[in-house]
Amino acid sequence: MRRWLPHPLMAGFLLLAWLLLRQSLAPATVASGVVIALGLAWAFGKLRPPRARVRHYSLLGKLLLRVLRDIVRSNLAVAWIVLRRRGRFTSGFVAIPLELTDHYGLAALACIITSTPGTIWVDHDSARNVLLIHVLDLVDEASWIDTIKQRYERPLLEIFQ
Amino acid sequence: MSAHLLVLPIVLPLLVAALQLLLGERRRRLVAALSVASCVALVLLAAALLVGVTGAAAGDGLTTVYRIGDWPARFGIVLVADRLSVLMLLLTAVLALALLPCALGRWQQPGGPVQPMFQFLLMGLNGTFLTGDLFNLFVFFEVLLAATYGLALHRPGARRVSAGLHYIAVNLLASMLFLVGVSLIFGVTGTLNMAALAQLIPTVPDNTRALLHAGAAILGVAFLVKAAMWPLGFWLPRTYAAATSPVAAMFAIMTKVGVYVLLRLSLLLFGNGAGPASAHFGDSWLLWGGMATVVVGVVGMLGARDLGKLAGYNVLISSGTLLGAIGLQHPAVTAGALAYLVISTLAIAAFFLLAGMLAPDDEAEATPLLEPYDPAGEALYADEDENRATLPAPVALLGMCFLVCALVLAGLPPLSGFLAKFALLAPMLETGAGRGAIALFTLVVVAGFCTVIAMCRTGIQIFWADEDWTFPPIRLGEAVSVLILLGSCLALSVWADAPLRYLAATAEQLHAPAHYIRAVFP
Amino acid sequence: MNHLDALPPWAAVMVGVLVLLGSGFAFVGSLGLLRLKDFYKRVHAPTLGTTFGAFFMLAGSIICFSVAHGRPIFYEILIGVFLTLTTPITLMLLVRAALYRNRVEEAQEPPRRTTLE
Amino acid sequence: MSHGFLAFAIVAAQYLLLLAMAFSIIRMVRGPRAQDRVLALDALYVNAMLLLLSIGIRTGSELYVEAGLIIALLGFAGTLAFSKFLLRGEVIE
Amino acid sequence: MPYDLAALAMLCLPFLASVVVLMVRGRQWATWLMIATAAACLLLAVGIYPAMDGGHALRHVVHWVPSLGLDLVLRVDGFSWLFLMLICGIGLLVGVYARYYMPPDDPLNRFCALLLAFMGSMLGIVMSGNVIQLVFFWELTSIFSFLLIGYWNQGASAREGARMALIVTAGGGLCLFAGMMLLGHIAGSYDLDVILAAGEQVRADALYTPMLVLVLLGALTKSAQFPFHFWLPQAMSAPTPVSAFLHSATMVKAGVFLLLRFWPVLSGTDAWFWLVGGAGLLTLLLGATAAVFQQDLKAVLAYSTISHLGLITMLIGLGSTLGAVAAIFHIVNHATFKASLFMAAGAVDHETGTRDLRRLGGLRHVMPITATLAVIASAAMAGVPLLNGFLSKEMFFAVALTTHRGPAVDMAAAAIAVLASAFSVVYSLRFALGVFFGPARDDYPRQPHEPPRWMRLPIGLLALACVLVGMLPARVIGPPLRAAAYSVLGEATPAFSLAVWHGLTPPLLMSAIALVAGCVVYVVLRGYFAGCETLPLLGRFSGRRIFEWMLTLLTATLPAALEGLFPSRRLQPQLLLIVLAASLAAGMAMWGSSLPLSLHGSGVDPAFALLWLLGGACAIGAATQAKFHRLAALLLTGGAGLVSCISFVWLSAPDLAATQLLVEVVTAIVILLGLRWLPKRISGMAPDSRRARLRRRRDMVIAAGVGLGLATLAYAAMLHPVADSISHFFLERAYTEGGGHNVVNVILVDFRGFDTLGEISVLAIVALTVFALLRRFRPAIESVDAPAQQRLQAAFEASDNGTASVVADYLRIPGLIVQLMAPVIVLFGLHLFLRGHDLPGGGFAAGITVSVALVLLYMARGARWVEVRLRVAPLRWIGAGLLLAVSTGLGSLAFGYPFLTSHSRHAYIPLLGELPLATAMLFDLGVFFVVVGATSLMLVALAHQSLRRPRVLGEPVVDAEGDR
Amino acid sequence: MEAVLALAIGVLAASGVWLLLRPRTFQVIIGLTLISYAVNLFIFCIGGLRTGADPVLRSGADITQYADPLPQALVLTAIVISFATTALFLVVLLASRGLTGNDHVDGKDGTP
Repeated sequence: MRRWLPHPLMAGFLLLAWLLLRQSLAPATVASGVVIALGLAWAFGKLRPPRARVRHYSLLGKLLLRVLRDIVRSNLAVAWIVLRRRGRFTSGFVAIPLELTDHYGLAALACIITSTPGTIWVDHDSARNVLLIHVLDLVDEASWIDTIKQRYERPLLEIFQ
Repeated sequence: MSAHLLVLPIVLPLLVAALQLLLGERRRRLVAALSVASCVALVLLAAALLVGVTGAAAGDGLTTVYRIGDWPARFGIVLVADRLSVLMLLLTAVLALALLPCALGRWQQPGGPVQPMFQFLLMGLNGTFLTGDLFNLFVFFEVLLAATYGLALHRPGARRVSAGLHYIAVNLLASMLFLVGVSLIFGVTGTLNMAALAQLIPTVPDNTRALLHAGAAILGVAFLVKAAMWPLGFWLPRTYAAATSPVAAMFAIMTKVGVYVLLRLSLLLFGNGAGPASAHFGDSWLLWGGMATVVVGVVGMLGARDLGKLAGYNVLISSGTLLGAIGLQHPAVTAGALAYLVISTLAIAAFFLLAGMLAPDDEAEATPLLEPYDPAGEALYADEDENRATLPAPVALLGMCFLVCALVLAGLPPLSGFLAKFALLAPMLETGAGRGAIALFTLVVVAGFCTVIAMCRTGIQIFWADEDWTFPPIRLGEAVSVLILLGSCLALSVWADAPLRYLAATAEQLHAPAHYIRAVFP
Repeated sequence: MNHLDALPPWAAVMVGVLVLLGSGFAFVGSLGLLRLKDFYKRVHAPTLGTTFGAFFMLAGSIICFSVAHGRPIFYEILIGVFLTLTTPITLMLLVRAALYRNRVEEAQEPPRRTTLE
Repeated sequence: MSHGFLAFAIVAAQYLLLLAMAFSIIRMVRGPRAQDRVLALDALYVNAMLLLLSIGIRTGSELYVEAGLIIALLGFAGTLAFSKFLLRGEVIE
Repeated sequence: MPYDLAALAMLCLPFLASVVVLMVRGRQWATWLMIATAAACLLLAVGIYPAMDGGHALRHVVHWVPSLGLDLVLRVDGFSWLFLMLICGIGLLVGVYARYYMPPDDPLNRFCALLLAFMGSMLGIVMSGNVIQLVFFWELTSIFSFLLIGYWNQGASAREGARMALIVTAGGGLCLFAGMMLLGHIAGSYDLDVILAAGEQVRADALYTPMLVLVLLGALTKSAQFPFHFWLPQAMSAPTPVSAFLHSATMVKAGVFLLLRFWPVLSGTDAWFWLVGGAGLLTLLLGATAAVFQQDLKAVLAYSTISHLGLITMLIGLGSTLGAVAAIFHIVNHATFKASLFMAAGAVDHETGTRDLRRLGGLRHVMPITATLAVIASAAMAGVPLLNGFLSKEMFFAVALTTHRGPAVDMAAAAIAVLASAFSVVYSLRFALGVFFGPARDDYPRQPHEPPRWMRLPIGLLALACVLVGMLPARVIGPPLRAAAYSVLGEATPAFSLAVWHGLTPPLLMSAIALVAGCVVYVVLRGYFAGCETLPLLGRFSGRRIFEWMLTLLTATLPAALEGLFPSRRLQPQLLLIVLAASLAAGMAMWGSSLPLSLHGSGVDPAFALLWLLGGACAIGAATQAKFHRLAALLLTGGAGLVSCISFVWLSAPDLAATQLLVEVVTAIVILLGLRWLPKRISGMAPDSRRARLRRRRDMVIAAGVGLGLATLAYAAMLHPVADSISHFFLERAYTEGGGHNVVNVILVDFRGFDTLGEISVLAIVALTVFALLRRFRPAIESVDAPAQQRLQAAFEASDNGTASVVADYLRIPGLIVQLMAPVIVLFGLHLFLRGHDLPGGGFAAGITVSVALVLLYMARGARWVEVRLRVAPLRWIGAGLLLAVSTGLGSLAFGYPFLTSHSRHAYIPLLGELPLATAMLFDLGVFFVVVGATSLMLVALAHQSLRRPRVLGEPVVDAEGDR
Repeated sequence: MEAVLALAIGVLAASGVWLLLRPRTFQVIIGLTLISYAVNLFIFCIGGLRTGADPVLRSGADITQYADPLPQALVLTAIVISFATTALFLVVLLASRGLTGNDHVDGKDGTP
């Protein structure tokens, strides 16, 4: 199984993407999709990526919803900041110590943080496992640290480690 | 198979190049063998086509047309082989074959895939000569230009690279002009097929005829850049002088490509059949521009102090002469011009080779700072400099070759240069001896005289005066190449009649474009 | 615009609103890019475009085409996915680069790591 | 009526997006720092993609979404190269 | 018939012999071969004499290039026979002489070969019955004389003389060439007989004068007439046999031969009289006077030759038939005595080792025989009675007295004739007495004694000839002379008597005066002559000075001036010229015609206008930023590209949009990769001068003009779309025959697949070139080591140890994401490829996409990281792609269809259903391969430059395998 | 539309030409890129402009509805070729910079 399908997740995602791209479920499409997906997954394997092991898919969905909610909120917030005249607000860097070490987890965290407006992933020090982010509207650091750790890191930990 | 003969001169080199790429440089012998095979095959092909086109009575030989992809001529791309194209094919093939011994000798050193490049160049040349479609012409121009970039930059050194930079920049600009011109013509006539254009041009409505002419003019400039007409040809002498000798020798035909296209298009599109408004469009420009080119070339040649430059300016002179001759628009003169084209190409090629043999290639590669890079995955192109068998230069042989070259270039007897000059000049008097004709006549004679002066000085300098002139040891291949080229010149002067008849017929055919059109649209 | 006329009114209104919202957010984002004072602030602005802007616009076109062709078309979802995957990469590197350059210019000292301000 | 609104909405959206692009370009020209310019390019790409989508909706052929897809998928390559150049002084090490 | 063959043999033999001589070993064989050949030719010449009695002309045609009216016509009549005899006879003697004269250590192969070849070409001149053929051999003689003069090329004077001779005579030859073409044009044929028959017509023609001038230029340069006389003395640095043969007997006579040959056609006009006669007269005087003042033996002879040639020319120019006869006669006489004199001088030089008159004298004691012979010869030159010189000189006087152009001219001519011959007496005396008489001296460089017999023999024979002709002219020279005269003049041949004694006639008186005057002058002024170095008054080598001056003008001044005028080494002027030329051409083509540029056309969409406002801003921004903010310029260019791709979409061309986008991304990356190697530019680095500002303004104007022009053209073209474009055809057939919905793609891979084939080859070639250039790429020293950023970083990490490196970290997460994205991008590429035929996309787009995925990996993970994991062999990809594309095209040949004929059908495959299959897809696959290979080859090769290890000089190059 | 596009082409070409005449290699290459944009648009617009036309064949739509495909095909070829040549030019200018030590088009610095 592993031999033939080294990266099931990747293969699956590729197949899905293929079907979406081709916009059809004709047997020919599916067949070609399977072939291509397997081939590409194999090629991906040649790159020797770190192993991915996803534990709770349910949590994944919950996290996704949570992120979406945050995105909505921060979108409005940032939009407001941009639009209002002579707004006084301070922005700055926040350093957050992490437990999360799994690459995929970190990657997910990066995507989350960066794609929510108002926060940006700046740097991650693998040695000290400290994350550095930049916040647009920085009120107090502690709360931010807390938010990140509680809302995002915890579930990611559970999912990936 | 004979039906498909026409496409092979283009496809064969491409095929060979692809194979050579797949073989890589590890199998040098095989690669070289492939090159030789393809060149021989090209000569044979050209000969076969020659037989084909000379089948019918002189004047209008049979023009064979090949419809690529089996699409009707007006819409698809056609290849057309008439006497002129076949002539150019043959010239190219012979030149390539003659240069091969020298080139193989030189190209054994590493320096990237030169042999495929050479094949690509042949493909581009043949395509340019065969295609009957304006945009396809552009594509093949690009092919051969790209190949020349590659060859001109072979074994880069400071001089070569900066010359190449200029060459490329100029030609890129020219290509842009080419595109603009083609698209304008297409916009006005709605077709790209040359024969169809020839049919349509008389019927172009007057309100867009100006656009047509603008397009033609821009196109013309693009070609003139390639044909190195003054003042568009300053790039030429430096580039050619900088290139390694076999490459430069092959370049001897490059300017002729521009000349060929001008000849073809000016006679096909703007010949007598083009209606009152467009007939003989731009002839006088060709005539006087050509003369200016000759003047500049002559002066430059007189001033040139090294062999490469000397040869380069000779290229200028010959292409200027040809342009002027085309400008006269007279069948007999055209025939003479063709003769001159063939002879000068061969002679200049030989002269470039000689230059390479007489003056050592000072443009050795700059000492590398870094270790060479080889692509990951494949360790092609290892660097072993294998030294070919060289023989101490027999000065007498070199001297004789130089003398012969000089004679041919100056148009002095006994070799074919004299005949070519005669064939070119004598008809000029028959054209009713207009102002232009007389001027060109005089100019060509004077140019011959100045060539004598320049060659005489250089020859004396090298062979008599300079006691401690170091003749680098020459490779056998080089000698063979030169001898082949000069031998062909000699042969052309002994058995001159049949070729000249052929050329006369060719000129007739060119001046009667109706024939071409009929061939494409039966 | 015949194919748009083919849309049922509700769909038309919906698409219109979504399109307006999307473009609006993108607009605001770029405005922020223009107005905000220093780089670190500006970095945040375009995210609006990549999140909400893209989201609404894609939703709009999904609805539009699905209704128009009478079958569900999720084609555009891919765009969203790719966008969310790719924007972080560039932004991270960009901020990193900015940080580095600022550090270098302030004092010829290389960027200190986590301990900032 | 509703279709009139849709038509208007699309046109308005296009103007908004064009303005957005304009802002990004202004930022690109103004700088002041290289990173600002690169950021502006990124934004420009995103806005362009949205514009393409809007055109797609207007002309009703999802072919134009293709171009949008290309931007979404590959547009970042250029930006990545630029930022890497800023960071390391060369694109590939 | 045998006569024809003999003539042909006479022409071919020398050339063949010269080739053979080059082969044989050693001087013995060479010289013997030469002598034998000359003898054979002489015999042949004698043998064919009967062929032309009764004024017949032997004529033999060998077809060469009839299509140009250019055949090898051998034509021998009395006149040319005389020359044949001269050439072969003197050739033979010179050959014998040279064998002993030339230094023994010289293997004479080259010399003999050249001499023979020259002889052959000389025979060719006199025998040619076709004027172009005549020019042919004419130029050959110039070339061989060049090589012979330069035979001893160690000496600078030899080189100078050779060069001068070649340039003058060959230049004259080219003029003759032109003149002959004109003549042929006038007469309507290049055949000599036709031309000779067409005398009236030629003289009447409008082009007569230019033609005459050109022909005369040829003739006068060849036989060293004023003002071209200066090359002959220079040519004296040739070995003496050469001087004897070429520069006294034969080659210099070619000019006068030509004049006589065309005498019936060209003479008889005023132009002829004044030009030829004048040139002859001036030369006669100049040569004679100059000869008197020379100190070098050979120089004396050279100038005397000039003056005698002048005499002959003058005779021809006077235009009377008797003059012509006299000219012919004197040609023969002069050849005999001058050749012998040269050989004698050579003998003296050979024996004593000097040629300086002031150092010679009294040689008759040591070499009496030579002395006698030389004295006889010089007496002949002086025109002493009972020698041949006397006879022709008398004829000359007779002619001079009767030019029939008024008494004044007659008097002048007579006076000058006497004066000149007086001078000739003087220099003859100087030669004879100065060398052989007077006290014997023993201060010679070498101890002189009689030269070997074989060296004296030729001199003796020639002297004998002088005597014989002088004593019994009618018997010896009469018949051939008549024949020659007849063949030139035809019926007009005058009656002339060849007798020593005509009674007391004015000519006799004149020669008496000349003799006496000459002796007196010599006796009185000998000391003065011996004293002076150069010719007093009229500076000696005026002609030569002018020549040198013109040469320097041509070869140095002019080119320099041109170079200054057009700085051909700089790129900017060239590009400027091209741009200007294009705009000018377009402008002039459109001039006058009124393009109706009305403002109709589809209404302007303000949004589109706004879009292009942005595009324009980007373009201009890029233009302004490109010098100091390269990055900004690059970004702005990207912006402009983006805008143009949006407008492609706007104008419903999604294919273009996609391709443009992809290409843009790749281009940006490529240029960025290159940017690392360019030098840093800091704003205001070079404070620009006023000239620079002016230039910039000028360029701005030009650029604006070009833009405006192009805009106008585009607008006009858009307003007048052609009525019936061929596009309809494509739209109709795209699906039915091309088997695809996406017309553009079908055009690319099917209708115009040939273009695509060329296009991918361009891509392949460029990739190969880039690769070849980058393999041994040599960066500038200052940009070899890592960029500043990296150096700082590295230094820092080195400083505070313990912390993990930034380099390791900063790309970890982004790299991972990219790694995840890569397969997706490839997938997308495949999708683009597959849909290409029906919807936008296709092989090219797909290829670029895939290679972008690869490059992303490189950027995110670094080259080494990738290459350890993936083996990309771009060259193989390129080769395979090309092969695939071509073989797809060739496949159709197998079915008898033309190249690249596509075949498409919708095949039904069980449980997969209907599938569209077209051979064009295969072709497209080839495109895909090539694009992937080429693009990745370029990018990877560029990327690798910063990985190459600096090379320790001297260490041999090892394969870069070591890197991994 | 036509006027706008024509002006756009003009502006692109003008900036391109201006850069082409500059002495620095980098300026020249940017100029070439801009000019090629202009030329692509030029070729494209020669076929006449169509907004909102269907780029691919739909069954049963009449021919005149489509944009002229041939110029598009030509542009595609032109794009590819100009891409290739630009890359080549870049590498050559790098080589010349490496060998001559400066980035002047003539390889010798000084003339502005």
